[in-house]
Amino acid sequence: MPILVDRKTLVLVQGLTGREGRFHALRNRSYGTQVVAGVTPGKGGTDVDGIPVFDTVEEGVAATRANASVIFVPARAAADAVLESADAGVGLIVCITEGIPANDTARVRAQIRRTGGVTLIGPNCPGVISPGESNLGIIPGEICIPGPVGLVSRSGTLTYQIVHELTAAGIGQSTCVGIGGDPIVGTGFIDCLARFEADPGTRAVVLIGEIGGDEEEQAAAFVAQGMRTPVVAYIAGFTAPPGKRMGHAGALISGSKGTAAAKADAFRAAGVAVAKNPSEVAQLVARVLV
Amino acid sequence: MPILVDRKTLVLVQGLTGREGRFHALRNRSYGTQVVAGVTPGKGGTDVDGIPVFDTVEEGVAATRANASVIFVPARAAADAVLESADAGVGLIVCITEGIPANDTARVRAQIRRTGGVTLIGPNCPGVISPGESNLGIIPGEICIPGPVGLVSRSGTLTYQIVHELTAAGIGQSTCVGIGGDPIVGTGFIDCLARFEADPGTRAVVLIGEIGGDEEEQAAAFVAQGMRTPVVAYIAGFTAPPGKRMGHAGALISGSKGTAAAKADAFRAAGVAVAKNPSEVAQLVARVLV
Amino acid sequence: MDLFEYQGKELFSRWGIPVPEGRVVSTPAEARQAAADLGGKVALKAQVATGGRGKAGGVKVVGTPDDAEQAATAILGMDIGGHPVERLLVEAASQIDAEYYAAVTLDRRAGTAMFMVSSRGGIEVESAVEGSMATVHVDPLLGLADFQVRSMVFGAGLDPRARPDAARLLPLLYRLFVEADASLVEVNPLALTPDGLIALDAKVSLDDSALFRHPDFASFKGGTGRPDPQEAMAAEAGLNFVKLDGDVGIIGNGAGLVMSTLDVVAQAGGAPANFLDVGGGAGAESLAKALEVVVAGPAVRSVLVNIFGGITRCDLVADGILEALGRTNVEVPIVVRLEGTNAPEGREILARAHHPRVRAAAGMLEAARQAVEAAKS
Amino acid sequence: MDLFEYQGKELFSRWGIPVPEGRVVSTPAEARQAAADLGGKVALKAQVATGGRGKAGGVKVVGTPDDAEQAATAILGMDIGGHPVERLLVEAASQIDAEYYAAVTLDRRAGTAMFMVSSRGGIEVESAVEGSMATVHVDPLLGLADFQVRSMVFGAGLDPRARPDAARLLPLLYRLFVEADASLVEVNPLALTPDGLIALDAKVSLDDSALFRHPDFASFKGGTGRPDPQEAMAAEAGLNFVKLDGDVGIIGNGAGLVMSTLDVVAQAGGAPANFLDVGGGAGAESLAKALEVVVAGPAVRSVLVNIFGGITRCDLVADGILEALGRTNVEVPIVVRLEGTNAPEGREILARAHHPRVRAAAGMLEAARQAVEAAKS
Repeated sequence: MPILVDRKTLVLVQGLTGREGRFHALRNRSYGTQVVAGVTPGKGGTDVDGIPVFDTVEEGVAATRANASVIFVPARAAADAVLESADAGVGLIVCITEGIPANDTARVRAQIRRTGGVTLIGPNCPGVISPGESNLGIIPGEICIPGPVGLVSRSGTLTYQIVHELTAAGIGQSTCVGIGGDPIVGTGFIDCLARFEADPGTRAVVLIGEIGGDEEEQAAAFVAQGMRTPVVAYIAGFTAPPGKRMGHAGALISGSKGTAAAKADAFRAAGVAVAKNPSEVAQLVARVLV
Repeated sequence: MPILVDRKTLVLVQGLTGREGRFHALRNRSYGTQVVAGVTPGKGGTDVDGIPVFDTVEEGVAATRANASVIFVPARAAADAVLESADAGVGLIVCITEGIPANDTARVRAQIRRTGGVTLIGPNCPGVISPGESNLGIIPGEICIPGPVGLVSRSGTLTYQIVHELTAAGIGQSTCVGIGGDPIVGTGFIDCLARFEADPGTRAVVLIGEIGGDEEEQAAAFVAQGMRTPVVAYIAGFTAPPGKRMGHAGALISGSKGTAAAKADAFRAAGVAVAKNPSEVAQLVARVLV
Repeated sequence: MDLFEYQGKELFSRWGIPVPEGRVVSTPAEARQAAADLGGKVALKAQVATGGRGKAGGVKVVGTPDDAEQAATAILGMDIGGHPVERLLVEAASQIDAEYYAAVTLDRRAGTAMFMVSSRGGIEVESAVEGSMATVHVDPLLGLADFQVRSMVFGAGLDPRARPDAARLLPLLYRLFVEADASLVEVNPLALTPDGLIALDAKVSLDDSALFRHPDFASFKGGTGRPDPQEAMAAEAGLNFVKLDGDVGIIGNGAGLVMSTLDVVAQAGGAPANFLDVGGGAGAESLAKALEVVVAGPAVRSVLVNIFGGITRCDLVADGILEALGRTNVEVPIVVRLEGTNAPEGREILARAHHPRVRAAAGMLEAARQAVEAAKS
Repeated sequence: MDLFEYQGKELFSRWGIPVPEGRVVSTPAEARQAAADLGGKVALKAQVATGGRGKAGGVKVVGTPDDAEQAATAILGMDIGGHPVERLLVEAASQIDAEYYAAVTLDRRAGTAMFMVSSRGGIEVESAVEGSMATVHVDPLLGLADFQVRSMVFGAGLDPRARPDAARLLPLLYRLFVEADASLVEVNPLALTPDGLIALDAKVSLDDSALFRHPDFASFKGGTGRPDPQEAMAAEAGLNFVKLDGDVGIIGNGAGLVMSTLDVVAQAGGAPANFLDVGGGAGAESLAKALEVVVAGPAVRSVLVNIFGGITRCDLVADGILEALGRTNVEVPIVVRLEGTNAPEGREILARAHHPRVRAAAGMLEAARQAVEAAKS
């Protein structure tokens, strides 16, 4: 059983008529995702390969009952796009857009928490895929197979690498969630761990962390507090120097805070197996699945 | 049984060292109210007739476990004072201050609704009294006697007039709530009606309205939707001309909206007895109490 | 505080909302000059703090400075709904392709600002209210979101040519509403012209409670040249005063009680001459001033003082009444009803004074009856 | 983007936060003149984008222009933590009665700004972190409330003389944080002087993602005179590049994958020469540029290209590698590992090219091993 998205999820794509939006929306649809609507202000009434386009999310939701949205609009409009979907009653919002100012994300997050009933994944994330069911975002569907392993990650291609190795080892995935690489994201590790814990179809969880912040340390504490589903962790950035931003806005060691070593130690202390490299993840997962 | 406040309510007074704050806080205490703390920034460590003064509400609550606050600070600082009490976990905030800009009240109201768990009475209100139990604000305690009638009003002295006549007729009050005369208030008629409806000690409710807005019409609709406790209404302002603000910031007939006649009609249509003048209120209440 | 159109447009300009070029004039000669300055074809609009000036003939569009002078002569001094026209706004006329409506107001029920846009502005707006009005409530903490602006622009069906301007201007109207602490910002019509959207009219009401943080708005007060002398007296004394057209002067403490007092006077067959609230905790001096303000009304034939003492002490009220009587020549009877804090003391003070104009009354209804009777005798 | 002290103070001034009068100089003669202009007694402070300048001797307080010149001679050109000192900030010295600490930063866990104030600033702040620090989280929708300012002022136990200034300045720091889209605004020390509170130091980091709405901040870039040539090349090509001190050049797509690649290279006994993320959907030209940037590192002895194709197509990556090799003289071996979208095609392209420098590898670990081995040989 997947979390967050499944074959019944009805998806609206914000920025459908843009280059990226169009490309990925059609890929997602080819995967089997029910992409029912697109939104581009001023292009209402047109369509993208049969997907109807609306001027506002409100109209799109009214016409198609979309209950999830994927956001591909440019960074300066993305925070507003999230608010628009939330206001229109969309329950799951996946914001792929990278480069949103942290202040904007902070405001959006505060607003969403205030109104409730909305899950925001991202921003600056690859999206969510429940293999064989639905794919929202840019994760390549062909590297995934359905199965019992949940995966949650702050990274993109590193996730693909690890999923690829799981699949190569014959280990399928229930759902893979890219929570995003920004300092502030809508949904964190713990929320995903809790969802996987509650999902009877998920028998193990892979958590992929990186330097910066203390989200991994918090996740380790959550696991230690009584999570029963086994967790395997991998942390990237042991070699990263302090004070340098490593690509992701959130991947930054500040002083002595946010190091990969500290995160790995926290997981080990919580009884979580920590893989030495991406390839080892599949081996450790195979072990806990036995 | 009273609503909102009773003899166990622990009261903190914001602006205790000011002229008004001191005067009314001491009057409230004389009435029997547990006035446990005052707050005036910069006067922490002093006291007002034995009531300890703190620099911040946070400190006052930590030291005294106050669970209600009464605000007497000047208009330009009052919105912040409400936020301060809400942030410090005070569950009931009675804001007496008049003349707070509507924008400020709107922001405060939005913030309070967002965090939840806080009841704001006012602003621009005379306060709340549960006769024989506790008095928070400026309603003269000596005109009240305990009894089975709840009272809710947008007005101050008009309320005293009507309470006076109820008392003179031997009809006591469970709680009298002045919700305030501003266009935006923290707690409206309906919320108070619902609390009185749920209170086994309240056998009838007096509602005192006035021109402006449609709060009375909404209250009438609420009564019509199945409120069982009998309600007697009185509306002031039949003689008020349109477009003129009658003292209260909220007492304004805009075009043909907000007239006393429309409000009285709405109550009559909801089966609520409407008193012709303040003196008739007590007579109508006596009738429904039989 | 309700602003005149020209004052509202001054704010519009300050907040970057385009308005026609214009001049405020108070004589036909100035109107001619203004028309000449503005290129001849102009609109002349009576500046009155009331609606319906169009129907009353207070708006004229003319083609030449001569015609402007003539039209100004006709409009200046006109009475529109009881308001004498003392000023005109002379504005360059615009070529109008479409008339829209936009307004931000306070929705008391929601406790937030409400923004309304319609593609049917001008005189059609009344019928549009029920139909084509696109409405959003603005969260006071989040502010007006871009998607809400789009929701109104698309929802109201504005001409696509108007969209970019609307997306820029609607947020400015909201900013004006919030930053100037307005209770109403209304533009009707918001005109689509070849140069884009422009606010042809402006209706702005300011929140009196917020004036303390807008000292620059003080200049908006007294926009008319001749304030009512009674209102000026009341304002100076800090009293809440509204002039009415009856003959029974009313003084009370607390807005609700005073409104109720007006009502019972009307029910007793009288006509209130005013609303006057001395406020909470009024002392002798406030009462004395209040009495002076009320008896300054030429139509006043009796006065009713209705006080329910809470913070207000009835003994001080009595002192104030006697003080006013001592320094002002009061010709009309004053019916005084005192209840609440120190009421017995107050009644005693008045009784001892044996003043020929002062009559005590027990209860509001009795007081109203006496005051009405006195006014009629 | 981390600003130099003098740039941070430029922002402080713009937002109304008081700073000492000062001049930025780059020669001892300028330092002498600045000291003379500022009244003789001045502080000279090395402008370097790193901490610890005080311990390193990069800050001097002198009493005369002569001494200023001499001190400037000593500090200019000094190396502080690998950063050469090219500029000094010369500031009028202040009489300091107390040193406080104030900072606004982003609390990732709370998802909001966090404001910290301590009455123990200056060098004492490290020990204060655990103790006397007053902290509030600022709701991004509500903003910094007055009561939160009071909570910090009273909570940190600032001198009563400092309270009025603190109540005025702390909100300005928060406004700067939000309005300039900072990720850090730190003042240490915030000094209490006879003239009130004044920011003696300024540490400001700006959110790179928000620079699009601050075109005026472009002048802050390139604050140092000599940027690293490799970093300049990468920046021009829009590549995410961080220079490290090893000899194995790294190219990958996606920040996490590149970090992981650095780690496996280190585990294999190598030392990465850089972090370089070509980003999502990189084409041949990006890859070619990336390769040129990496081989420009003088210490580089091998390069590892690790691509997991998603949006990125491995055939284009292969094309890009060959293109770079065609136009640049590459002396070091390049180990290429391609997986994901069009990986077979990409491998085929490289195999057919038979380029002497290019070696294919299967899997990340194997690729890392080969690259490390190549660097060592």
